[in-house]
This record gives sequence, structure tokens and C-alpha cells, in this order.
Amino acid sequence: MVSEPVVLFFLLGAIAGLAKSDLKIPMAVYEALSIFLLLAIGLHGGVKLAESELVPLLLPGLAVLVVAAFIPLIAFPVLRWVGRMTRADSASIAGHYGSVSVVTFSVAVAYLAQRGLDYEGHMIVFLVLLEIPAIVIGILLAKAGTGGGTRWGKTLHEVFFGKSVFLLIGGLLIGYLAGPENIEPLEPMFWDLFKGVLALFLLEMGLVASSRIAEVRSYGVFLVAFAIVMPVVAALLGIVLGWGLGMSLGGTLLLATLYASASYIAAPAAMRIAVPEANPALSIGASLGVTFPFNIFVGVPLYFWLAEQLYAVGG
Amino acid sequence: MVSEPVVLFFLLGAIAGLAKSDLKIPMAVYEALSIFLLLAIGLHGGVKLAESELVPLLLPGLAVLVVAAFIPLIAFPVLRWVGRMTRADSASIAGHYGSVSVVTFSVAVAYLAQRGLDYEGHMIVFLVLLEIPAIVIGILLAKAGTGGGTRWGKTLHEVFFGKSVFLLIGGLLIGYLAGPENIEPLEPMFWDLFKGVLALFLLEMGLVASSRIAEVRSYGVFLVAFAIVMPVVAALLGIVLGWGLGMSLGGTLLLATLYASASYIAAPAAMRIAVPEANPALSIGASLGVTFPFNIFVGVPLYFWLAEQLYAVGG
Amino acid sequence: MVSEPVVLFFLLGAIAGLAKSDLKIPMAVYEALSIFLLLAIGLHGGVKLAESELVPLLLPGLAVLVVAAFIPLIAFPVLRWVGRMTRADSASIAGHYGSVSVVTFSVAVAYLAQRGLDYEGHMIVFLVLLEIPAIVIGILLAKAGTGGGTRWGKTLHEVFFGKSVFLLIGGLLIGYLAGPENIEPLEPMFWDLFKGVLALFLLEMGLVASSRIAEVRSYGVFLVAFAIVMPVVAALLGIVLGWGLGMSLGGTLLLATLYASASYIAAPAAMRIAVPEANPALSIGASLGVTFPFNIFVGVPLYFWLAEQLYAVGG
Amino acid sequence: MEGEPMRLMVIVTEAILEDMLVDEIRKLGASGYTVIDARGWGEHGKRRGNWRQGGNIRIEVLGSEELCTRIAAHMRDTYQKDYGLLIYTTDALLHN
Amino acid sequence: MEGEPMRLMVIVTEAILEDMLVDEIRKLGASGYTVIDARGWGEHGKRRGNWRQGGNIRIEVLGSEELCTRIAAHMRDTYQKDYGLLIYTTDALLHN
Amino acid sequence: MEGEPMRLMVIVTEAILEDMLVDEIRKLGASGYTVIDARGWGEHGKRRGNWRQGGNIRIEVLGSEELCTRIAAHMRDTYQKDYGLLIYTTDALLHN
Ligand SMILES: Nc1ncnc2c1ncn2[C@@H]1O[C@H](COP(=O)(O)O)[C@@H](O)[C@H]1O
Ligand SMILES: Nc1ncnc2c1ncn2[C@@H]1O[C@H](COP(=O)(O)O)[C@@H](O)[C@H]1O
Ligand SMILES: Nc1ncnc2c1ncn2[C@@H]1O[C@H](COP(=O)(O)O)[C@@H](O)[C@H]1O
Ligand code: NA
Ligand code: NA
Ligand code: NA
Repeated sequence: MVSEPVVLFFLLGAIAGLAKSDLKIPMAVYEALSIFLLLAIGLHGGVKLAESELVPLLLPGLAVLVVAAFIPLIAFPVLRWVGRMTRADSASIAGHYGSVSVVTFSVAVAYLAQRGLDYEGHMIVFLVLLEIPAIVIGILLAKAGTGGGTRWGKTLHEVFFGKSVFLLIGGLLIGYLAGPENIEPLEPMFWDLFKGVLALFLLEMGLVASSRIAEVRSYGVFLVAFAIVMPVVAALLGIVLGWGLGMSLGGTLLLATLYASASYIAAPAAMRIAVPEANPALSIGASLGVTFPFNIFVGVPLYFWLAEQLYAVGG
Repeated sequence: MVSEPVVLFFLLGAIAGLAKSDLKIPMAVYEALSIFLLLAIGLHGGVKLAESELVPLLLPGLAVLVVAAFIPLIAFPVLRWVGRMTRADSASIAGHYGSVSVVTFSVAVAYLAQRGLDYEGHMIVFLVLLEIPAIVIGILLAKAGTGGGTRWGKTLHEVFFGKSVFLLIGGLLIGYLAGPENIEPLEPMFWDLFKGVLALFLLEMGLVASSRIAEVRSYGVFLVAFAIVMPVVAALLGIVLGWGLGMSLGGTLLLATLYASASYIAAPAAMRIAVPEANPALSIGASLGVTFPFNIFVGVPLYFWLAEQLYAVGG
Repeated sequence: MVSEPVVLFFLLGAIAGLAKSDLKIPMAVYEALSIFLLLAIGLHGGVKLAESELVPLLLPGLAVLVVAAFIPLIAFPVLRWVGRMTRADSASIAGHYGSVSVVTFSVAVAYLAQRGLDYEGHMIVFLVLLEIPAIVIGILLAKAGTGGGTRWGKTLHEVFFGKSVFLLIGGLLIGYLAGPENIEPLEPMFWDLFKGVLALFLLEMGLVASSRIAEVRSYGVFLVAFAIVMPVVAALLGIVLGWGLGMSLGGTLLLATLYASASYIAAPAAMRIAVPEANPALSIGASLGVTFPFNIFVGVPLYFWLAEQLYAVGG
Repeated sequence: MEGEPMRLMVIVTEAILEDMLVDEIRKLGASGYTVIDARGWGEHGKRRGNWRQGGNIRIEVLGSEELCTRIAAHMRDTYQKDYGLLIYTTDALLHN
Repeated sequence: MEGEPMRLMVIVTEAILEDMLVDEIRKLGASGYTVIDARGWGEHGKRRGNWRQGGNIRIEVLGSEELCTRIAAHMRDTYQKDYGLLIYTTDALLHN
Repeated sequence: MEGEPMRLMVIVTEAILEDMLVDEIRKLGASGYTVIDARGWGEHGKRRGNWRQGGNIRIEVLGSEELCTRIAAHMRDTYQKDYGLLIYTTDALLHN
């Protein structure tokens, strides 16, 4: 059966959407669920970080960032010259795939929890670090050689103070400053309910994704193929890097998942402001309509299996 | 004192409404609470179902369905000829009373939990099964001999893909497919919070009901009497049937409550589309303004007492 | 470090607001969180009350009420003649400071829980009692000698049936009537999640307060000074009274906090109706923009320290 | 003021009809529509908007006079008898 | 275009006044009203709509010119001085 | 009917632009604005309003004809090409 039952809620939402059910998650509830997930992930990372030493993380952190920068740089030429997409669309989609998805990450965390596997707490720091640079690279790619001015001020503001990055960093800091004991009274809310809230959020994601898939389909087979092959390629980068850095198997799965996942909270908002000539239906359609379900249903177990092979052989 | 303290929240909401308090539960929160309750009930039923054998359930299930079909068929002529209501109103109200109320059911479940009594897990399957046929019967009764075309496509869609039935069935399937162990991480959310969410939902129900009661009153004493007598009659059917089928005392209480309860989520939506000439103030007023409070305050303890007598005698 | 980590969420919200982050808590969610907090506080108080005897509370309760009435009577002349504010503004602000803040109270409760200190359960009854009279005094001060008619009916209705007082009293009664055992199934919701919900609410408070502080600033240094000195003075009254009545250290901290806190749920709503000529930006700006953060960051630990000194000396 | 002369039609009705109505408005030839959640009161009583069965929507369609006439006729024929309904139009200039 | 000539009145004001206003609008003779939650900015500063004290409502009343004049006068007399308030009207045709 | 003749401008566009737009509208000289959440459909497809990226807002500005012309021109120049956008105006009388 399926790797992790929580993804069945995505399926339920998608069916509701495709069957035109009157099931609707009000926008206010969607906002509340996403604020919860971002804060919870951040808090948890902060607590884990408070328990680890920071200096030894600098070098691996840098490596993770540098390798991540290759993802949009690989994606862009493929989209532009194989896919024959406009510069703006190619750059925007590349930015989405370079950035990360908090919910995909959460599904991988749940996948590990189900198997009783641990992971490095600072993975959540990487999650935060990886959200931003790819978006900036995407914008630079869009503007390179066009001479068009960018609303950089507004855009960087949208990136750093957009709720996604802001709540992750905020949660991280609060968790770090407060430490494990002080966070304990918050755990019934932010940790015990985590998976239940994730289930509801996936239900909503299914509803939203189902309305997006039609739009991707109309753009043809190339984009669908890209949205499946690109995450696998990126995950391979992550698996090799995690293994090379001596991470635990769990940590490597999370890194692979981060690389493989595509953003649909931070990136769409930033790109819509900074590269308005890009068609958001394409980038959101690919990342939410294809890559997200691919990752949670097929990707995470696949990356785990691949990582296991490498760890078995390469020790 | 009162059978189950959670119903005091209904009273609180009703007082707020009657006293024109500015207390308001925003529609988005109402939607979120009802999605939660429907999913939680479905999941719980699915898990219970995964633990039981299905084949022995077929015959009792059929019996429960067949007897249930009599409820709207009893209600309709009473409304039409005793109450002198229009065909459309009679049919619509009959459909509401044939269908079931998830929240009344939840109150009965809480009532059993408080007494430490168990019940058959497949009761939740019956809950799902019973929601639909009475609505269809109601529509048929409305159209019989009128020659008026019905938006059947739209109506059946509203019934099956309306959020109420859809989430119950979806939760049931997820619970069944995932099984008890996999659902465990969702329990802090969907089970530990169940009663608290039910309390909030009852608060809102009280607010809504209080605005409805005035409307029923204006229709006179017949409708109020119907809204009290009909559930008791239906509950008796359920008690005798549950006992006859050899159900546990808890299961019989739930069956009686299902029969006695009137829908105010699925039925109103479907009827408004399919029998628009029926006045929704009457059906919702009776089911939500009279029958619902009657059931949770008086009905559930009464049906329990009646069932106890039968089990003591007929044991 | 900070007294109680939950207040860091206020800081996070305030930074988001000042940095013009796109983080927004939808109004529906704000309403839901505040309904939750009010009910939870009320229920908890009711349960505690069910465990204590009522008669011995009458005299202390009266004392608490009478002393509390002095707070607006002290504040009004200061605002009117030192601050040279209009009669309406002075009266409205005095009413806000005489009334109480449920969230400040909750932070103090969390502060005690963190230190493992107990408190008298009937403090929550005092919380309810104190919300109302100061508002009425404020209105009387505004009208005294102006001959202007007041919408008394509407205003008193707003006070007693406003959601704040209504839910506190309602929760109190339900908790009292149901008693500890019956409330237990509601605890995973209303008690285990209390601090997590408080954290989210503080996040929202930070967002709202940040938009208010600018408005106070424009009114000058007097109002800011008032909003800091007034709570300290009121807290001293509370400390001495609590000690005089022989309360526990925890109870005295809560009483001091009640006196020191200023309302921003019940009072603004009532004052806007009853004293419309008062500028709400001033009263809400002072109470929410200055006094609230002062109390949760500095006040609560300060009052606790002061109470400790008195109990050590006078003990 | 310069701009293309148009007619703005506003329909206030029961929220439960939304999916059906917007489909029909598209089929009747509108180039777009805007929907907003609303509450209100009229002949059919108070619509508090606190739950789906009791809420209204307010639909706005900008189009030609002829389109508005067609939509109004359809609405009257199909929904007027049984549902809470208000339809009005005003003059408008389109600027984009 | 055919339809009954009417006047559409729009009132934007503080959310806290809703219950009072709709009562008064009924008493002044309106046959209905429609309320929508709103936010905004004006003379009285920014109304973010993130909590009840800081939100606006937008009330629409379709009626005769005379009704609109009466409601406008009442609003001005009762609320203009102390509350955020905007009142405007436009021509409209009623189609049902 | 008596009242100050004005022009009412309505802008329907993507929710993500709200903060920028209201700043610009202030800078272009408006004395106020009112914002409402909306959903809809138009040339740029369906906007369901179930998440922020997919929602619309509806902005109302009451002002002089000249102000409306200025705002309309700015909106067209800055947002028309890349964003879902509808701009229309109607006549209105201000009553306060
Ligand atoms: N005169 C009116 N002015 C503004 N809105 C109205 C008016 N009459 C009705 N409505 C709106 O249209 C809905 C349905 O109207 P009705 O069919 O009269 O109940 C009401 O709930 C109101 O929201
Ligand atoms: N010129 C305007 N155009 C559109 N809405 C306005 C205008 N002026 C005021 N408003 C709305 O009316 C509310 C109260 O206005 P005011 O009394 O000017 O603060 C504001 O919060 C806005 O929502
Ligand atoms: N003819 C129309 N009538 C009413 N609303 C419209 C119309 N056309 C567009 N809209 C609204 O404006 C938004 C953007 O329009 P568009 O740029 O055409 O996609 C849509 O999502 C609708 O909410
Ligand atoms: Na990625
Ligand atoms: Na029934
Ligand atoms: Na106080």
C-alpha cells in the first residue's frame, strides 16, 4: 500500500476537486493551517538546533547551499531550449524548483517518524536557507540581458518578510532561544497535532492541485515530463551530497526531498511580483499539480530506497 | 443534572442568539469545525471497520436501510394530511427526518463514552448509508404526480459529492485502508480533540438554532409537535430493530439516535436544489430548531432508558 | 532571558507588522482564537470554583471590586488635568484601564505554571467581575455634567452580552455545573492546547499592536508615560490588597496583573457605542500598543518580584 | 469621462446557487464575473451568512446591455419564484 | 434598458455599528439590504479589518430616491460626527 | 437627488497586489479607498479565492473624474499587461 497514510488526504482532496464536490476549505482556514505548519516546523528545528553545536554546521551548510544553486541553473536551459519556453517562464519555473516545499518536507519527516528513523535537527535550518537563493537566481535569470528594471526592493521584501520564510525563521529563533524545556508546554499544540494538521492541509492541497492539473495538461507533455524528471535528478544530487557529508540516512532523505521539492508558497508570491510576465499557471501547475503529488506518492519512497542502496554499498 | 455536559454549549449558544449577543462564529470556522467532525467520525468508523468482518454486516445493514426508508414514508402523509402542508414542504421535511444528523450521533457517542459503553464500529457505516436514501425518497415524493422535471444530475451530485457524505465516506475509506496503527499519529487531532470541537460546534448550532426557532413558531403548534413526536417514533423503530438484530445496548442507542435525528447539513443543501419550491425555513426550523435540541437534551437519555427496559425484559 | 517564552510570539508578530510582512491572521481565525481563550479560561475557573466553597469568597470579592473601582477614578483626573485630554477621551481611557485583559491574565497564569505555583481558582471569577464595573464608571465619567443622553440600553447590552463577558460567564457556569470529572474529556482541547493557542493569539496581538503604536506616538510622551506608570500603580494596589486578604503568592500576582492590565476586547466595543466622541485610536493605542507589551515583558515579572518582597517581609 | 460604455449587473442571491449560476452566466456569453460573499435581508427573511445554507453571494457582471437583459431574463425565469433574489443594473464605463 | 428606476445607496462604516444600522435601515422603510465585510482607508485612518474593532462593513440598499435621502440624513445626523463613514448613491434599474 | 457629483471607480485584480496598489492609490491623490475580497473569472482564467495566490480583491475609490482618469491610466500602464485586471467607473453622488 501507500507509503504514508497521510497522503491519502491529498487524494481525497484531489477527487473532491475533480468531481466538483462542494467541499471547500475557506481561505482563512488555509491560512491558519499554513501558519501552524510553518511555525511548528520552525519551532521544532529551533529546539533541535539548541541541542546541537553550530560551528560544525557551517561547512556542510555551505556545501548544501552551493549544490542547491545548481538546480535552477540546470533547470533553466532545459526549460528554455528543450522546452522552448519564454525566458520569463523558464526562469520562474527554475526558481520554483530550486526553492523548496515545506509540506513535502513534512511528509518526509512523517515518513521517517513512521519508520522510527532519526535525522539531523539542522535539516530545518537548511530548509530555511534553501527557500531563498533559488528565488533570487530565478529573478536574475529572468532579467539577464533584458535591461528591464526589477522591483528589487519590493521583491526582496516579499522574499524575506513573506510569511513563509518569516514564520520559519521566527519559529526557529523562538525554539532556539526558549530551548526544549520551555517549548514543552507548546508541544500538545505544535507537535502532537502536527500530523493531523498536515492531513487537513493535504486535503486542501489536493483541492487546489486538482484545479491546476488541467492547466498544465494544456501546455503539453514536456512540462509534465520536466515536473517528474527534474525532482528525481535533484534528489540524486541530494542523496550523493548527504552521503558525502556523512549524514544519517534520515538526514539524507530529507536533503534529497528538499532538493526534489518545488516551492508553491514563497516562490509563486515572489515571482508574481518580480517576474510578472511569467505565466503563473505554468509554474504553479507544474510544481503543485505534478511534482508535489509525484513526490509524496512516489518520490519520497523512491529517494529513500535509492539512499538505502547507496548507504548499503558505500557504507 | 443534564445527561452530557457538552450539550450545555448548545444552550450557551442559544442564549447568546436569543439575547442578541455579538458572539458570532465566523462561517470559515463553522466550515472548519464541520469538516473536522465529519472526517473524525469517518476515520474512526473506518478504523473500527478494519477490525471487524464485513460479510456478516450485509444482512443487518440491509435491514437497517429498509426500516429507515419507512421513516420518510410515515412522515410524509402526516405532514401532508394532518399538517395540511404543501406537497413540496411535506416531502422536503420527510426527507430531512429520514436522513440523519452527524452531530446528534456524536452527542450519543459521547453519551456512551461517558458511561464506558462500547458499540459496534459499523454504526458509522450505517450513518453514511442512512444519509442518502431518505433524501432521494423525499425528492421522489415531491415530484410524484407533478410532472415537474427535477435537476436529478445536479441533485444526485449534491448528495454524493456534497461535503457531508463525501467526507464521511472519504474518512471511512482512509481509516479502513490505513488501519489502526497508521491512524494512531492522527489521534491527538481527530480523537482527543473530538469532544472539544463538538462543544464548539454545539455552541454554533445553538446560535443558528435560536434564529430558526422563531420561524417554526410562526408556523404553529403542529410543526413543533411533529418535530418532537416523529423522532420518538423513529427511535422506537430503531430500538426494536437493534434489539432484534442482536446489537449491543450501545449500538442500539446509536441506531435509535440515527433514526430519530434529522439532517441539517446534507438534506437542506440537496433539497434546496431539488425541491426549491419547499420553504427551507420550515424544514431547517423543525430539524435544527426543535428536533436537534430535543434529541440532545431529552431524546438520547430517553432512548437509552427505553432500550435498557427492552434489554432488561427481552434480554 | 525573557520571563516566559510565549511572549516571544508577540515580538514576532510585532516585527512582522513593523517590517510590513505579508503575514496576516485572518479575522475569522482571530475570532476563533479569542473564543477559545475566553471559553477555556471560563471553564477552568468554573471547575476550580466547583472545588471551593463560595460563601467565604463574598467578602474578599467585594474588597477586590471596591478597590478596583478606584483605578478609573485615579486615572481620569490624571488624564484630564495632567494630560489635558478631552473629557470623553479621559473617561474612555480610564474605563479601559479599570477593566482587565484576559490575555495578560493568561500570560500571568502561564508564568505561574512555569514556576509550579498554584493560585486560588476564584481569581477567574474576579476576572469576570472586574471586566464590567470600570466600563460603566468610564461611561458615567464621560457623561457627568454633559447632559448628553447615553444609549444605555445598547451599551449595557454590549457589556453583558458582548462576547467577552458572555463567554467567560458561560464557560464559568458550564465548568461549575459539569464539575471536574465531566470536563475531563474537554481538557485535551481546552487545557492542553491552551498555551499553544495563546502563542498564536499573541502573534496576532503583536501584528495589531504594531499598527497601533504609531498612533499613540503621535499623541506624545504623556500617553506613553501614563500607559506605563498607571499599570504599576494599579499593580501595587493589587499586591497590597492580595497580601492583606491573605491570598497565596500566585493569587496575588494574578490580582496585581488584573488591576494592571487594560482591556482591549470588551472596553473598546462598549466605549465605541457609549462614548463615540472619544478617539478609539488613543485608548486602544495606549492599552494594546504600550500597556499590553509592557505588562507581558516587564510588568508580570516585576509585580511578581514586588509581591515576593512583600511576602518575604510581611509574610 | 472616456471609456467604453457598458452595463454593470449585480445579482444578490443564495450562496448555494453559486456553482450553477456562474456556469450559466458563462454560457449566456459573459466575458467574466466577480463573486463576493454577502449577508442581508429581504422578502425572504434574514440571511445571516453564518453558515452556507444561510449566506448570500453578490455577483457582478460587466457587459453589454443585451447580455444583461439576457442574464436578467434567465435569472427571473429560473430562480425568481423559489429563491431569494435581487437583480439590478447601473451604467458603467470600462477603462481597460 | 428596461427596468424599474431606483437609487442604489452604499454606506461604508465601522463594523461595530452593523446591528444598530440594519435595524434602523429597516425602520426607515427599506425593503432589504446587503452587507459585505470590507477594509479601507479614509479620513479616520486605516481600517485593516483584522479584528472586529478595526473592520468596516459596506451596506447596500436599493430603494427610492426618497428612501435614500431619508437614510442618508439619518446617517449623517447620527454617525457622521463620531464614526468613519462614507455615503454615496448611484442610479440603478431594478430587474426583478 | 442632492449630493456632490463624483465618480466611483472599481478595480478588480489579483489579491497579491493589494499592498502595492493601495499605496499607489494614496499617492495618486485619493482621499480614501475600500477593499473587499473577491473571486471570479475572466480572460486570465478562474480565480477561486481559496488561497492567496488565487484570490482577487475589489477596490473602490470615490473621487473626481480627474482622479479616476489618473488612477486608471496608472493601472493600465503598470499592471494591465501582466495581471488579471478589470477597471470600470460609474457616476455617483456623495452624501457626506
Ligand atoms: N432593497 C434591497 N437593497 C439591497 N439588498 C437587497 C434588497 N432587497 C433584497 N436584497 C438582498 O437580496 C437578498 C435576497 O432578497 P429577497 O429575495 O428579497 O429576500 C437579500 O438577502 C438581500 O441581501
Ligand atoms: N474616497 C473614498 N473612496 C472609497 N472608499 C472610501 C473613501 N473615503 C472613505 N472610504 C471608506 O470609508 C471608510 C470610512 O471613511 P472615513 O470616515 O473617511 O475614514 C474608510 O475606511 C473607507 O473604507
Ligand atoms: N466582465 C466582467 N464582469 C465582472 N467581473 C469581471 C469581468 N471580467 C473580469 N472580471 C473580474 O476581473 C478579474 C480579472 O479579470 P481578467 O483580467 O479578465 O482575468 C476576474 O477574475 C474577475 O473577477
Ligand atoms: Na527544490
Ligand atoms: Na432520521
Ligand atoms: Na485594570
